[in-house]
Amino acid sequence: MGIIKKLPVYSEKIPGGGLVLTSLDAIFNYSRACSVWYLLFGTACCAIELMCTGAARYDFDRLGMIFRATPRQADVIIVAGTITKKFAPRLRRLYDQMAEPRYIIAMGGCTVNGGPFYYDCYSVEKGIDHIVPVDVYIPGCPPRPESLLEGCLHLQKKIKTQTISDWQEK
Amino acid sequence: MILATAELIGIFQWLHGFLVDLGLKEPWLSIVVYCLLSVTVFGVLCLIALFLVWWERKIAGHIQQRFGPMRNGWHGWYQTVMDALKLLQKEDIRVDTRDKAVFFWAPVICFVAAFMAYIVIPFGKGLIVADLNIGILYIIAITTFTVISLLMAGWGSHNKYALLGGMRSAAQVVSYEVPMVASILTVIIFSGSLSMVDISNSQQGNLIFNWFIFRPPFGIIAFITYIIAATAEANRTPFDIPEAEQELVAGFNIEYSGMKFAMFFLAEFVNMFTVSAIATTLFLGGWNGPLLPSWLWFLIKTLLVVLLLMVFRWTFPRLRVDQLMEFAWKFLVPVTFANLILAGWMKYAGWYW
Amino acid sequence: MTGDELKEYIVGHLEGKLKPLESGKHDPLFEVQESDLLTVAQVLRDDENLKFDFLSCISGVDTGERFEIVYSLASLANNLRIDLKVVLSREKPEVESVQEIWPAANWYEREIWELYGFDIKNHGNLTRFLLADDWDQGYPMRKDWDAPDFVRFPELER
Amino acid sequence: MSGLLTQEFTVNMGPHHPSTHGVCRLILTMDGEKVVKIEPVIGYLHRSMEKICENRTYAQCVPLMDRFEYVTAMSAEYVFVNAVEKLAEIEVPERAEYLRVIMLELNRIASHLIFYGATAMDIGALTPFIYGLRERELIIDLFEMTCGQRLTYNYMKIGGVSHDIPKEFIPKCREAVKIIGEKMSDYEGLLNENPIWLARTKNVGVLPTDLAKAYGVSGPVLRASGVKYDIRKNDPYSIYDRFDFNIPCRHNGDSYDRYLLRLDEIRESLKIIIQALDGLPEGDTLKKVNPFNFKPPAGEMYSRIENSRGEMGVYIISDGTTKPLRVKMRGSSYNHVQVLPKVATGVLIADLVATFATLDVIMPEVDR
Repeated sequence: MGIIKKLPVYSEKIPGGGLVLTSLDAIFNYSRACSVWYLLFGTACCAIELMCTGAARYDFDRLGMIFRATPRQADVIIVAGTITKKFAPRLRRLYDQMAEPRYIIAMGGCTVNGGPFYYDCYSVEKGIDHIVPVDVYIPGCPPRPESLLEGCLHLQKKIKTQTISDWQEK
Repeated sequence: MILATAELIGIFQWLHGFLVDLGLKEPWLSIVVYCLLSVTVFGVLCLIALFLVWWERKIAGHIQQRFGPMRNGWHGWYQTVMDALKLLQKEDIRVDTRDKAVFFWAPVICFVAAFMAYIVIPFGKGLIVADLNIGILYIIAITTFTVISLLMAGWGSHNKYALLGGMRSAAQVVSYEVPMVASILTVIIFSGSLSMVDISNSQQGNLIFNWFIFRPPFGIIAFITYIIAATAEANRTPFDIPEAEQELVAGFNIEYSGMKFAMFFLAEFVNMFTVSAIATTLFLGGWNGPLLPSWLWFLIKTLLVVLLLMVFRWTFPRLRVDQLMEFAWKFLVPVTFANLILAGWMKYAGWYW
Repeated sequence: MTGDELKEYIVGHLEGKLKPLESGKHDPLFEVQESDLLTVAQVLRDDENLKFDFLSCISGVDTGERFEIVYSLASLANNLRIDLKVVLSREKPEVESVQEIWPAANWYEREIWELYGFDIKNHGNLTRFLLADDWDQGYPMRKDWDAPDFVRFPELER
Repeated sequence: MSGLLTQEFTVNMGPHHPSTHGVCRLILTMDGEKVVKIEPVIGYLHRSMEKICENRTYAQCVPLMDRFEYVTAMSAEYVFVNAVEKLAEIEVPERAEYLRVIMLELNRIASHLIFYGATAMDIGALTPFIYGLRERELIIDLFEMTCGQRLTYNYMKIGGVSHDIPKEFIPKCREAVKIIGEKMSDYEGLLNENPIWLARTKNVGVLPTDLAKAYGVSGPVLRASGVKYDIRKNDPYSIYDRFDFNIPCRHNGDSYDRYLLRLDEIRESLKIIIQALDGLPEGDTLKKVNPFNFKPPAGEMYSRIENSRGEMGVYIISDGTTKPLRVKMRGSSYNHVQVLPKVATGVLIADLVATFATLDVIMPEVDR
């Protein structure tokens, strides 16, 4: 990644470098969008729907999404389920352990804003965007597998609009 | 000159002649030719590994009544190319507490060791990089490097799960090496040679019935024990305890990301192909077979063995570490050695050879 | 044994140590003095006709005026069920641990200690496990507990 | 090996770990592969539901109960609704009771199918997981056509059920029951006699009867340890006393027995569903109560039912207002996690995983 990160710096100095960069962007984005590996992560109700989405009827693998058990090899955390204040530092650590470029999908009401029930609750984090940057929000309690797939497609769309030079800022 | 022993297919003979015409002298001639050969083999193997990853996902999908990758090309055929490209772009995480040299070299050794075995594997009639007269011995020696790399990965990551994975892998591979070698020795008794080409040659003719697997009962026993040991050697389920996802999260490669992980990942599949290729050469007649070209026969047979390993993976639960050891030492080792001794005795008595 | 027979039997058997409460619906509910809890529990578990060897649940209760702790017991052998209630003082809520009799009480008591702040005597392992490690806002399950982001809804009347 | 100096080390398994079924954290002290000491740490999913319930009306508590035990959400709703109905002495229409039993049993099967898949996955077989979830989808379809949700149903209401079943439900349900009954042989064929599966589960995580009783272990785990106790039979709630079914019971108390027992329970549940479908009467499904002004009379009770994991209970105290004074939820997983150190100390880490999986722990029940 080191070389690729420096690519924009070098390529802009030579004539036609921008063109190279654009086509590289296209290829790289396409490859990243096509193989989004998700972390095996689930805390509460949404985890069951996440499992269902990985199973026979909905089949995450069609989109090239397979699960990895370790955050080092994952590209996206699908935060499935309530994040409590006790768990929040763990989520942050998981996110920090991931390799760039990394994404977060907030699945379910609890991760979007604390959920439909826990607004007067002393132990639930009201939305995970206090802890980690979120790319796609999927509301629902829990969201249907179709909505999760839709969210993943949106994430793919988002990835395809990125450029290599974006990475340096992160 | 070593080159003379290696029969190269047309293009390399042509290349050799071309280079000689250019006025290239030894030792540069050999170096250039071997480099080109290695690069070709390396490229082909990378493609094969990528194909195997895709194939595994498709097989897993179909066993589980789903589709597997569908979005990239016809039935997702370039899915794994995309995966590889993505892994290339991922950040290379280097844990602060790592053992620097060990952490760095582990995937390299794993990757290189996986590919080095292919120097002596005959992909077809004459399709071999170097026909060493100790070919199979060389393979046994070189594939064992994998275990060193896994142990290094476990140690270098400075992670307890990784260390457990590395230790498990060391214990496992060392144990299963014994029955594996014993079943290979049975074949060597049949063929009387350590050279992979000679072993293949001695299975020629008589349609398929000269294959060593069809030498009852020792051939078939040796084949089965070899396949079991080879599954363990390639760290596949039911012997995948070094990276048991549910126990050790990801085992030895827990701290590896990006391209370093990809090297482990590809090496795993190349290893799987290696053990299948050896099984093909030793037991299934190598490139021999009627009608089809030799390399196609080799590929078909090897892929069938790979298929077998994949179906294992998606069917069986995982063994526990002590049961794994017990199985190796209390069952496989006695069986393979008895098989070996009996086969040797039969050969000595000259009963059917 | 039906509910009434059971009630009679227990009251007769443990004279003066417990008294049945009317508020208990469905299953018999008894009130026990804190000082008698262990002896009563011992008898309930060991009596041949009762054998309450299964502790279903321990609930801490804050009614606003007083603290209570309720033991829900079941007998697997005789197929019976009762609840025991101990009333604790609001100033100094403390109760003897029943771990010796029902080992299952361990975590339930720990939880009550954590969420209600009742002192469990002779527990041995009163450490925080439900709330966050850096929790410093008191005992959240008490009725008078308050926190900046906590909203108590008014009584609905329609 | 006596002269060799070895050192114990601590491994933190969880809260994010593939085989801790959510967010349980086990601090393991290990001697090589051997687990010397286990210390469970819970609370990573503590959502303070009991406190929230005190701040809601009775009707508002019901959907919250879904989140208390989402794998068998129906029974979690039912146990609360049952308690409130008994406190307020509400008569539930006959049809509603039948529908409740059908839903409870369907949900029990769904939960056991998840157990089947998740346990197989923890022991390393990935395919049974998908097979289990495949048949679960049939049940989820039935729930979806009845109340529109896949996981958290809010179907039980105080006084009945929220929706009557559509007319396609009964044929679909019979078909699903038939399919699941047929697929049972597939499940058993995949694992029951698989030598690796036997080696991994037989005599692993043995839970003796005395220990099980003392630690309040209930449900299939208790029955696998040789205590034939099922609240559906021993303290019948709803209309369970009208159905003919067996309580499977096994005696070794190891992981294999727990696994087999749950498969047997699926069969029994299928029997109950067929009987309930046959006897389903016509009529109302809901006796309306005003959810805003529903005040059960003051009183307290502990209501318990048998869900797929064991005894699920709710202790409710009503003080005559619209909100409960106290709702204490009792999930059987709480006791199962508590007993884990007693069962699994001194085994290999792989056995710990197998034991934990067959105890069928689900974390929201523990943390609430």
